[in-house]
Amino acid sequence: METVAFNVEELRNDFPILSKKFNGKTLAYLDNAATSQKPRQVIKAICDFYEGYNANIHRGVYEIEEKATMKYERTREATSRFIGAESAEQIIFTRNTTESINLVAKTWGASNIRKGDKIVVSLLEHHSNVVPWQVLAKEKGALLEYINLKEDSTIDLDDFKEKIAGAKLLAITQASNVLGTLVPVKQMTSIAHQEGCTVLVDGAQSAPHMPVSMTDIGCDFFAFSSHKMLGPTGVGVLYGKREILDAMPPYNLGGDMISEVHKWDVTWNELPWKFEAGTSNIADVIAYYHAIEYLQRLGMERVREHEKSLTKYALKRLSEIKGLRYYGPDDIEMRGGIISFTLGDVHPHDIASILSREAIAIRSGYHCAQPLHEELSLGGTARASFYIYNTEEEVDRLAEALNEVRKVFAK
Amino acid sequence: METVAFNVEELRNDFPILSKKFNGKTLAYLDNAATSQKPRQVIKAICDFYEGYNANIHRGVYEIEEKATMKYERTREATSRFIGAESAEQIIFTRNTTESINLVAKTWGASNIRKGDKIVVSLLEHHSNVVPWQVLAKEKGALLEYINLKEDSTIDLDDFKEKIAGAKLLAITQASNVLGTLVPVKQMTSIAHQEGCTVLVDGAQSAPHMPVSMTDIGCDFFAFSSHKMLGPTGVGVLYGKREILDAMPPYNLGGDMISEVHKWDVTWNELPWKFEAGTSNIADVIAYYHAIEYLQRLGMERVREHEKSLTKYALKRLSEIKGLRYYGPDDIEMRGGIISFTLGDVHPHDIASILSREAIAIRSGYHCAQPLHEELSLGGTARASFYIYNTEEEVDRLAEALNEVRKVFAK
Amino acid sequence: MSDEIYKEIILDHYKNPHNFHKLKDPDFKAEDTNPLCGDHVEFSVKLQDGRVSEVGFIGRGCAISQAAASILTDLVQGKTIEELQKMEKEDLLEAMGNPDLGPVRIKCAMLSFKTLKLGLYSYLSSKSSHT
Amino acid sequence: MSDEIYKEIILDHYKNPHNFHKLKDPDFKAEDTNPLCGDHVEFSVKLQDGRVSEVGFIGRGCAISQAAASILTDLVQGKTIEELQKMEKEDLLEAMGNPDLGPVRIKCAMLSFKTLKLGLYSYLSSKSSHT
Ligand SMILES: Cc1ncc(COP(=O)(O)O)c(C=O)c1O
Ligand SMILES: Cc1ncc(COP(=O)(O)O)c(C=O)c1O
Repeated sequence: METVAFNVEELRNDFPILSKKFNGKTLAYLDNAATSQKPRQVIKAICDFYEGYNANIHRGVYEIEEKATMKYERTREATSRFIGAESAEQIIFTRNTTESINLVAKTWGASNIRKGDKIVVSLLEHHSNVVPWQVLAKEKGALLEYINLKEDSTIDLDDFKEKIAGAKLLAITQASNVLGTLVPVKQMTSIAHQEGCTVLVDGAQSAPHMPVSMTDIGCDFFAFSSHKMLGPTGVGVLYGKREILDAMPPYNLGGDMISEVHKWDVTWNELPWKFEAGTSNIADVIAYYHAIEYLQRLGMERVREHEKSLTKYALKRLSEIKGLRYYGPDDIEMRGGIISFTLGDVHPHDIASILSREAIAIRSGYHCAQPLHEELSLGGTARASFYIYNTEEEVDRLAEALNEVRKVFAK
Repeated sequence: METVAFNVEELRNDFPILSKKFNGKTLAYLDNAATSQKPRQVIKAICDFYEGYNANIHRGVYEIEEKATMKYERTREATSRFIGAESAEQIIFTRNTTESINLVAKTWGASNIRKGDKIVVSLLEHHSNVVPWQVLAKEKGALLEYINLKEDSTIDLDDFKEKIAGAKLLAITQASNVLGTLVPVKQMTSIAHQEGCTVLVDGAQSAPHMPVSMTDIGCDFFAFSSHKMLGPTGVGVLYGKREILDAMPPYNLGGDMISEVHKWDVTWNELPWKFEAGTSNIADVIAYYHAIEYLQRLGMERVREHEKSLTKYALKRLSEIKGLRYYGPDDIEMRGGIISFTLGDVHPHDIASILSREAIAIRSGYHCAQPLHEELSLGGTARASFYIYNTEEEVDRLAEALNEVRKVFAK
Repeated sequence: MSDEIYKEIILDHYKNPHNFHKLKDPDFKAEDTNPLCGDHVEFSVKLQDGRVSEVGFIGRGCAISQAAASILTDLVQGKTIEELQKMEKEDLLEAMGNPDLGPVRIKCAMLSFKTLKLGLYSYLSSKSSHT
Repeated sequence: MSDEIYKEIILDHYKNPHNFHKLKDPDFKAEDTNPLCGDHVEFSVKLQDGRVSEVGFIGRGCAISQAAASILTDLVQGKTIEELQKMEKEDLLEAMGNPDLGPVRIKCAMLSFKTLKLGLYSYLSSKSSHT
């Protein structure tokens, strides 16, 4: 695939929402860890489908149905290439990262985790990569262990090595959605595999922002969401090693995921369809192709570079604000483009509400990572998170507005 | 809601795909039982979201996020009114009918079905309303029973009354996607309830085509898909009685469906969010509102009337074709706008392929109802199915093309 | 800076909350948390001759939730139990100057209202079952 | 009526399939079903001096699957085992007149091809393990 120049001002033109006015101001969208904005290429693909070849897939033999089937499967190929998977059959489309992880917990987990087994997660995990394991552990009488963090907000690898001994599953995020911390999942996977431990990597915050490669990381499962990487809502991805997926029982049961159904028994379809029951989110999977293509043309290395330099600038600007404290690694090599912070004792919701009047969108609360907030004794944080279309000028607006917030709430 | 005149020629203008040419011909889309086409109002709503207020919902406090949250929840209210539910909290958004049914099987089913219990389905069921119960029955050592059909393709109510005695669950479709048969689910629910039996109704083929009311039918669960009723792919609905939903454990676990998460335990969120884990298919749920509104403005009574008269005409036209045999009730009051047929010994796939060259889209195969085909000793059928935008002229084109098929394959 | 949410009255009450204390020997207490934001309020109420004679609250959280609690204590002071029962959400919002709260932030404002109402109901029902 | 799929050659083979019978004492047999359409084919093959000396098929299903099977029997007649091994999907499609099959219908055409190939491989591997 040919790459194009990484020109932020130019690529902003591809995002219709960024040229709209809110309260007379351009939107500074800094909530990309929650969901990203979408380029017109993606939006257009949805319209093109519904206006030109909307049909159900995989079963019919008329023209538009065949086109829809081909485009749907094309996204699978592209996704497979994007994450450096061995083959397209190992790409399963779900609704979101959460469903991808639950699919593993309810199928692989239910048939492989037994009483006394150890499941290891980290303190960085999003609820979606905690709760399924918490509940599975309770159901099975298994143990759940949390890998600690070091002072600098990175994974404590000594603690990891201790806890991984004899573990059955490591479920770990590649990038924290609160602290921005990047996790050395390749190194950890190789250590876990020496213990005979299966590894699931939550790529929700990594796949959109940096190059990832399944054959390089070597993990057994990898989960992420289209909506956080320029694609539509309603599409998630689960990658799995082929032997493991083959051995797994299916999740949802019904149309499309079966091969034959008789009154008293049924045979499952082949990979990947075994895991895709009922009518898929056809339009959005088809449109997701254009999100992947968009990112690939920019080049994931350059996406990472852009975010790195923006994050560096933002950390500098934010640290100039009185009473502001940000969390996560100081070392820019160890963090993604996510900055969580507090501002004196101003409640994060109040910060976000006031920023909203300035058309600056940030998030506030626990960011679905309550255990981490409890560990750090934080009531909640405000969070700014960046993507390809964000600029230093937007960071400046953020810093100015935060200074205003400080004034409004000065006692 | 104000209704508008039901003028087919006019409303066809709302469907962009119907004015496109395929092989130089207008598309005669007769595969509505698989998925429906979408009006521009629905397509536009998706674009408007992505171009104007795309944001993740339920957590943030900035302007576009609040707008997205309100519009998302507005669809829930509208869906609730559309099916005459008691309250909006009883509407759960899933991916499709299949997931709605699986959700019930894996949560309610897993905790309520025990060894020796009886689950009753009918021979009319789609795989999505068979396989989850087949597998649950095997897991639990429960019994699965099939209600027979009468000669006229309607449910054998005597057989039903026998089989329902002592049953724990009745899982039944309201309209067959093969024979078109309409099922008296209200009457059956009331009989099942006298037995203390829980009732799930598969509304995938009824909710799009006729008025349905939960308080009238009285069923405990009701499942259907947006994509079969003018709405986007990727959105399904599960309705449930409140006490039952309240008592059910959640399905997917993770973000949004929890109230509090600590290192070792978790509390679930309230209805309906308890069942909606991770980032929802926000854009499509928001757009689904416009599908419901479109249907309501036409009036579901009139949708049903239109399809009835078209089906009547089609049955007449098709019965004039030599060698053609159609299945399902002759009585138009007992059937929806779905006609499955065979044409001599021409294979249904060959029929569909040849019709495709004429820009006529029909389906062929088992239509995800293999047990029914086996019962009727059918290798497969061709199926034409109608919706609001279909016309007698399209039926004429179908009839003509079928006559041609007959000639091509004459031995 | 436009701040239709953060009206002067809200900022005033947030910075200097009224009745910010716990009563000794209250007739009833009521506390609740909004798990989404961690907002917390706890009310203590004394009654005399069927009227609120004294009311206090403690809590922590965002400006909206804490200002709402403070304003609510002023609002219920001296009210009869009947008047308390009849009190509507809108009464509190009006006392707050009808700030332009969205669907998410309104929950912050309503935390106090719901907590106090629930406390009252459970007090009344426990009393009626005792007599 | 345009019918780029249903070329004359396909309709001819469908209406009058060649080699439509089961061989007695074949060297190997192979059968398979496409569950999607219920298409079924069963091949029986006799070899002599490393060549296909006789081949037959029976089956039922759509015109594409049945014509493909018939055409395939003509195609392999007299071929060496090596030639059979080297045979590609495209060879069959070409013999069928390169009909414009979509992604779904192509499976109908390929059923025969896959079935015969699989039968050949399992025959060869069973032979090699016997010697
Ligand atoms: C009666 C019936 N039930 C269930 C389904 C499954 O619907 P979905 O594919 O949207 O899950 C269908 C769709 O064909 C159907 O016709
Ligand atoms: C690290 C991480 N994991 C999982 C998720 C859940 O993603 P989704 O809501 O798309 O299921 C998120 C989203 O916030 C995340 O940041």
